[in-house]
Amino acid sequence: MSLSTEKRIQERDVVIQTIAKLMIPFIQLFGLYVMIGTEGAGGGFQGGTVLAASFILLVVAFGIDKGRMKMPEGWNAVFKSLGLYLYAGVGGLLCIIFSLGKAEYLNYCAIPLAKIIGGPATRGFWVGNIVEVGIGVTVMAAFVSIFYDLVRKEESVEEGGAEE
Amino acid sequence: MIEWIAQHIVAKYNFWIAIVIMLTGLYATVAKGNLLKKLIGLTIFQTAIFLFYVSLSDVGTLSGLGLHYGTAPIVWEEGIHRGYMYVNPLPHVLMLTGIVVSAATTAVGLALVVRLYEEYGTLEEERIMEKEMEIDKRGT
Amino acid sequence: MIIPIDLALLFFIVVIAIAAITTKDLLAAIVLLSAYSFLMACVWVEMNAVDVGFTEAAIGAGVTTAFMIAALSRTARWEEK
Amino acid sequence: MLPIEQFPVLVVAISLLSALTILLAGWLNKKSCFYISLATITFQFILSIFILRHVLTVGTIHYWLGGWRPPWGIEYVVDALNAYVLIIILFLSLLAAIYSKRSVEHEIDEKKLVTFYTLFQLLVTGIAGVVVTGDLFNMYVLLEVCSLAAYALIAAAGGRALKASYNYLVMGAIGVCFYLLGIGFLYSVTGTLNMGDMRLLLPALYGNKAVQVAFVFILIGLSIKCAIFPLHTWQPDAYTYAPSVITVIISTAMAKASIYALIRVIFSVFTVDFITLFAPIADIISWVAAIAMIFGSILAIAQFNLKRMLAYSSIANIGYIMLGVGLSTSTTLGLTPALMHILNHALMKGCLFMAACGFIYKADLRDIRDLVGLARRMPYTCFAFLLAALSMIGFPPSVGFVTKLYLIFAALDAGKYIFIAVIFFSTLLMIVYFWHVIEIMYIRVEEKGEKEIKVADAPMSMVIPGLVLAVLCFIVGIIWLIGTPMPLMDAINSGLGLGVAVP
Repeated sequence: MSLSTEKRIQERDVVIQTIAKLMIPFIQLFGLYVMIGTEGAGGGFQGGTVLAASFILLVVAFGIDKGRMKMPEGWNAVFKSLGLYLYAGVGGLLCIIFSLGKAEYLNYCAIPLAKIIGGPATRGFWVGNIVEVGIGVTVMAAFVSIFYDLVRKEESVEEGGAEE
Repeated sequence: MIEWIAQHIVAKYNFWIAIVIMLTGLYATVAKGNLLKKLIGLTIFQTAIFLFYVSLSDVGTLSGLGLHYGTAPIVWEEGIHRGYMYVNPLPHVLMLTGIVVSAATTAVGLALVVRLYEEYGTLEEERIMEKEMEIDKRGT
Repeated sequence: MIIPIDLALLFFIVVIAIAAITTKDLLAAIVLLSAYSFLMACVWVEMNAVDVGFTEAAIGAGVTTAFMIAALSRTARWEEK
Repeated sequence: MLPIEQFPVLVVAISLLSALTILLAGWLNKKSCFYISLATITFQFILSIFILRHVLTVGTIHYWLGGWRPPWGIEYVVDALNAYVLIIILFLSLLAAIYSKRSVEHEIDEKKLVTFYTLFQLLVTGIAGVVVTGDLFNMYVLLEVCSLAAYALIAAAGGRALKASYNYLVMGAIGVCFYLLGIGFLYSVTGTLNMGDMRLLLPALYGNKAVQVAFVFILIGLSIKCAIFPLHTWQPDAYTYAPSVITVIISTAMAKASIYALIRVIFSVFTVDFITLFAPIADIISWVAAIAMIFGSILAIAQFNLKRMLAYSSIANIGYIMLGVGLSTSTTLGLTPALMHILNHALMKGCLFMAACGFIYKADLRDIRDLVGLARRMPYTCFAFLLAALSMIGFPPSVGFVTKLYLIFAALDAGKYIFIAVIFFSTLLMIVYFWHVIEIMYIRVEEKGEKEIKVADAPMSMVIPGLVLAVLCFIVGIIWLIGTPMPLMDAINSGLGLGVAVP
């Protein structure tokens, strides 16, 4: 039952471990595809969740200690912050700064990134994807940290509300 | 009478079922004594509201041959030329946010449930109240 | 939307929702909740709300269930009374 | 677009960024959390002053996120009502942030400090967001952001707070779900979520059953959030067991933001016409408010725990605000008394809770009966408590007096004399329970003898915010009586179509 009793799980669940090993890369690839593979806006939330689900599968199959090795808890805070910086900082505030206070928050057209990189001139194509990555990383880190907090045996810290 | 039933109940069965599920969830949230069960009820309640919203977006027309429903809200050129009707995507987008909010609420609730169990050693609301009363008596 | 499939799925959803709140075994209740979320995701895909469907499958059926089982592993499995 | 028109979104976006900056900076240095939070809230407060000035001199700010025009995109609208409430909640948040320095060090485990300030900043983000947004669904999301932060913060105190927080979570989640359901009904008939747009589209549909049901759902959902009388059950426990600074902020800023949401939905999305002609709810609100005023005061008398007494007193005071809302349709004063009490109650209750938590901080005094002779030991905190309590009772020229005066004017104007009696009776009950505390603190003498009296007040960072609020209780009262803010009130009333007597 308990997830931290790693030994028991390792003895029992060869099938689950093998299948998890096979599945995790594909789940992560799918998450990335949902996040940035499509040209339109949206997908950050779902992609982030799918990525988080892959980590949770890792923890369920191999135990919490292996999970911590792959993604230490300290990183979660960094990922959350950096993701949100990408979302609100680059995607939002830069719009205002680039256009010298003329364009609105989240108005990606104001960032001339498409011209610099040379992508298609569709509305905010490149910036949109960067922002999606930001949202996805934040959601992933938030979900993984909530899961770690729930699994952890020592005193837990309330998390949540980090989603926007 | 039959017409009224056909128009208000059969044609809108999605909404009726959504309301049945909603009330099931609300009942569990209010009446169950177990803290985890309350959260399960809350999740059911919220999901039923999302079903209500998605049902709203599912537009269709009643033609001579029966009901014609819209396709998924993916716009492609051929589809536009052939006049496909697509379902309203706005409630879908709203519900994406709703689902994330609901998951976050459940997560905070679960963290509280775990802490409460560590504190009182039980998940039953009545037991917790009894223990709180005991603490109060000892305190004064 | 295909009405027979829709009706069948919704019928199962109602049954599962009622089962989830009546069972005394909390682990069973959580697994039933997961099934409920998954069937709900199926209903939404069948109603052409593809994105909502697979978000619900990932969050409702996947992550929330994992959270609940993680919480259950640190608390009591059986409901009293 | 003028640079100042970017401010409504900056109030929210910078706060959100700051919350995550705290998370990152706290990793390196735990002490920095407090200073980042304080700096951000100060900045937000300065922005809100500019917003108010702009709204008063130029006019309503409409802000389209991402450049999408209103029926499609999210719109942030700041008119006189928003600007007024925004400045109140940010001022109270600022004082609470100053207050948090020492009290958090005292109450919260050092390991949790970073998380605590992150969630604190998210709470402020949510509250500010609820106030500036002009979109019904966005309001739902932001209500949830601030509620989730509040649940976690209340639970941070541990012990009894956990159960209080859990009850709040269940009640709050049900309330917000009702609100969401109500928006769903409105969306199904109008096809829009923008408040301004909906205000234009709804009048033709007022007779529609779905609209009326939606109104009831939204009203009940938000009433749970505001802790209006029969739906207040989560509130006393949550206020009593939360950490000090959280009690201060949720009893002032967050409660006011919820009431703002209620007023906004009743008068701005639906209009006065709707609630007078199609859903005659004004009288019901007034009567429920009257019951809340008396019920809250009577229960407050029965309490021994000081914070719990103040929590029940809050229920009575929410009753005052709702009485103002209920009377507003039938008087020429409009919403003025309710709006006044939003500010006044925030000042008084903030000060009282700061003082009460100061007693707990210094001497772990929770019970009223233990406060004997405290005025000699903690003179400044007790003085702040005294001023705020006098103001609550309605000592002229304090803010409590002004509220009661205007409510009586409104009741006279509306011809509903019974509410005057209710106001007097509730004032009488208030005198009973506040005088009880003041008497114990100032007049009763300790039995042990008066030899060992040492002045040992709470730290300055906890005393000064309380004293500032206590002094403001009287200064603002005088300002109200002079009538300086009346143009603002008139602007709000005319914006909502109130202030003209409706027969």
